[in-house]
Amino acid sequence: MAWTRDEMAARAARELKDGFYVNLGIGIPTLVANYIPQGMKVVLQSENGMLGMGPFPLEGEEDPDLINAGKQTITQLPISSYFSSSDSFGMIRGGHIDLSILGGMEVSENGDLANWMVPGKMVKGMGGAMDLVAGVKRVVVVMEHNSKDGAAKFKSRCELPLTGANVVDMVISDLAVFARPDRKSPFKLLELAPGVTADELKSRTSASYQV
Amino acid sequence: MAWTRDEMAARAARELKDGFYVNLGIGIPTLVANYIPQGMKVVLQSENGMLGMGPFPLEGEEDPDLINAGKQTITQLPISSYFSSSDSFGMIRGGHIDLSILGGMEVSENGDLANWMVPGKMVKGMGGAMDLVAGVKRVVVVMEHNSKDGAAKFKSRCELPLTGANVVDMVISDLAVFARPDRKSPFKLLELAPGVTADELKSRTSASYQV
Amino acid sequence: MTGSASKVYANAREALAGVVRDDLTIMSGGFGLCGIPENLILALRDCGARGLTVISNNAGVDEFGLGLLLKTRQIRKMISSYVGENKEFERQYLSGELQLEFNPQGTLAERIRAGGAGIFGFYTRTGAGTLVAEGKEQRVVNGETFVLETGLTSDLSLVKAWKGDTEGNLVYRKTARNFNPMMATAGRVTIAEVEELVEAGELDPDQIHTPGIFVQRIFKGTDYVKPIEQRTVRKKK
Amino acid sequence: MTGSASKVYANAREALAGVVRDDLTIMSGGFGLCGIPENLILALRDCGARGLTVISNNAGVDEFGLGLLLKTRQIRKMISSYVGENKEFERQYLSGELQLEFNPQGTLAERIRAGGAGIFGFYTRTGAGTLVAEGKEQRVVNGETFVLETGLTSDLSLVKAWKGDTEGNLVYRKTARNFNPMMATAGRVTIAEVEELVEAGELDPDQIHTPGIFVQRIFKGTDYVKPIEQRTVRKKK
Repeated sequence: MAWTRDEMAARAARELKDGFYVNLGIGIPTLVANYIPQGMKVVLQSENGMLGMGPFPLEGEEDPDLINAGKQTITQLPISSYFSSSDSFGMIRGGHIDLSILGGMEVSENGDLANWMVPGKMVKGMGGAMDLVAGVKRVVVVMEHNSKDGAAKFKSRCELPLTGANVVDMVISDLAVFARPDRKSPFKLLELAPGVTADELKSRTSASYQV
Repeated sequence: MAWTRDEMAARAARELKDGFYVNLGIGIPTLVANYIPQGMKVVLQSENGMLGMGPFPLEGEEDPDLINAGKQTITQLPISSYFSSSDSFGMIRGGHIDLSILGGMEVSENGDLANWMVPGKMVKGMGGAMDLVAGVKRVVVVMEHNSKDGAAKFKSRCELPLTGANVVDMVISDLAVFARPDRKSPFKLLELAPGVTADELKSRTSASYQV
Repeated sequence: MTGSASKVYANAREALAGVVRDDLTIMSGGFGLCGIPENLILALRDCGARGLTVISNNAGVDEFGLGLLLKTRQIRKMISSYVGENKEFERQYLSGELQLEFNPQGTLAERIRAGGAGIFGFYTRTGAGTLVAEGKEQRVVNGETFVLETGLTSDLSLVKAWKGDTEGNLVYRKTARNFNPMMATAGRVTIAEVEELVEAGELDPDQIHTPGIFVQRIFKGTDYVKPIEQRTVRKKK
Repeated sequence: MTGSASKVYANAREALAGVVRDDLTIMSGGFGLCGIPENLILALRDCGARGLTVISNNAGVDEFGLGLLLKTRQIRKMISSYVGENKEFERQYLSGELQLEFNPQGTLAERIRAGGAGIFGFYTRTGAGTLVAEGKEQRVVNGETFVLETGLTSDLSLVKAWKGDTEGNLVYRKTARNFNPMMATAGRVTIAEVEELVEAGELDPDQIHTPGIFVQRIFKGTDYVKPIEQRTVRKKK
């Protein structure tokens, strides 16, 4: 039985460590904030210029000057600070963020990530995704294992234009978790969702991986 | 009769314009602040991180956290702002300062400036001088016309290591003022100190200049 | 653009007078609809300048922000990182009426900072191995590839701050800061609109985000709408 | 160097414990004697680490600041823009005991910012046609020559702020800010000493100069001397 979106987010949250500075992408990655273990301190960075992102505001307390990178209204915390976009991406590019969790369209077996454009479709832009994968120390991609038409999204090589080359450290799908110790190593299967067999996973994956 | 240091500073002050942002070097250039015409607004930048530098403090009001680039105690004004060294030199390098007035050891007829080191002597460092001459829109050098041994300081070419190549727009010495309309043009003699003859000037200058 | 003639203008229209013409390159601050120069965008629409190249992280929405200038076809080209919220943008782009250059958001921010700080170009890891690097110089250092990106400047930068003083010193509020500080440094002329305009001396000089040297004109904006694109709330527990 | 174990240390000695060893590259904030990490420099002297490369705009004076580490011969190399106030420096340099690399002040500041911001290198006009450009890549754009300068990082950055909170957020005061903010970003480990240490939440988040992410250790300094190098006053009129 495949993991739900929330289960995937909860699994991604297990990659958090006490004291981490973390950037969460839009979609399932945003849900990771709900699974930060009690007592663990994790500081969320929002690339539009904030460190120490708080929860969504209560109704009536929305502040249009206070949004996250998904343009959602948020709140500040006692630890928060604000800064410019260039300072924010200096922080990202300079390797000061410990972990980036973001969505993907395709990940290749050598760690390439594609998540920003589909040729022939309207392209909305890469936003900060290329900066995040190029700058953050560790990159975890959370995505459905297969696309709607059943095609593998963890594949031998990406067909879509890349967001970054050799930038992914871990893939969490609804079927399995793959990771590698460094960016010179191949991915290894770490976990299978309950009821998913190794053979089924293999048949739904085009990437090579160690088991 | 050669101009005094104060007369040279006063002459340099005539290059100020209303609304200018100006950086003044150490020595005679510092005196220029005393000759800003009444009613003219000139904002002084200090490259260690301040815009809107005020006068020296009254005795007893010195603040060790408030110094200029010459490490002298200064004061702030209602218009002042503070910033980091990288922001300060972004301001300088980015061409936002209208005028830099600084001292020189040698200026060449093609506008090279040498004012930071004498080979064989202890070198103290260039500080911000190279950044200023490379970044500020207009550079005025104020210096004695001849060195103590009588050698010309405005010369055909600099013998000392350069601070910047083709960066000087005007030379104000104790004997004369030379300027050029742009950095492709030769210098032209604009003014002679009282009692200094054109021939005397020529004999004490090794640079070519238009008269 | 210096001159101790006051930097203070009555409103957006007067602040734009004499500095806008067709075919300019204009930077416009903001992230999404947060921290955008609302008054200046409206005045820019009303002045009718055309053929503009606009550098802005986003392109507004159909009925607000830079979307208004797309509607009137005043924009020839956008340099942005993300333009997902705008149908008219999509239509003009797909029909070839609008040119578009995408930059990674951090690269865009850094290019603008570089332009303002007199840096010709810089080497970044961002975009290496992607379409963004195509046609650009690259260098490999210790096995890592860096892409050369160049500085950006504008003829006119339009920024929005929270407070400003008569000297042009600016203070931003929360995440409305975003691209505004860099854009202020990169304009040959920079116009700032502020929610509160105070006398010089009222802002703490240690707390000024944009020193007045970067701002040639300033005015107090009015009728701020500040639309929220994704109003998201939590339940009271 | 993350970990929610508190960032707060009792004093300079404890803050340095476990992160200092011989041959490190250390950045030390300040301009002249203004805004220097007085407590950390003393503790660094007392811990005896040798063979240090120190990146700092200046080298202190004989009896204060980095001059103290020169006296004890703990510094092997200085990267600075101006070192004019220090006789012991001069002696060691002329005798060949001390290595020295001069950078133009703005280039030094920008190299440190680049190091902290993940920029491999940048092209600047500063130093073109001078000794500073020798041996460096250069490029000519529209007749102007630009020099390639590379980013600088440190093993350990020592910074001084006015106020800081338990989260590591820092606020500087007046011209004591100078090189401290960039150095805070460029250290693999950054230690901040502050005159006033407050609880998180007491500093205005819009007014924080250095976000806490850049600071791994923080402590309240004591016994600040803050010598003035050039006490200059005007007469009461």
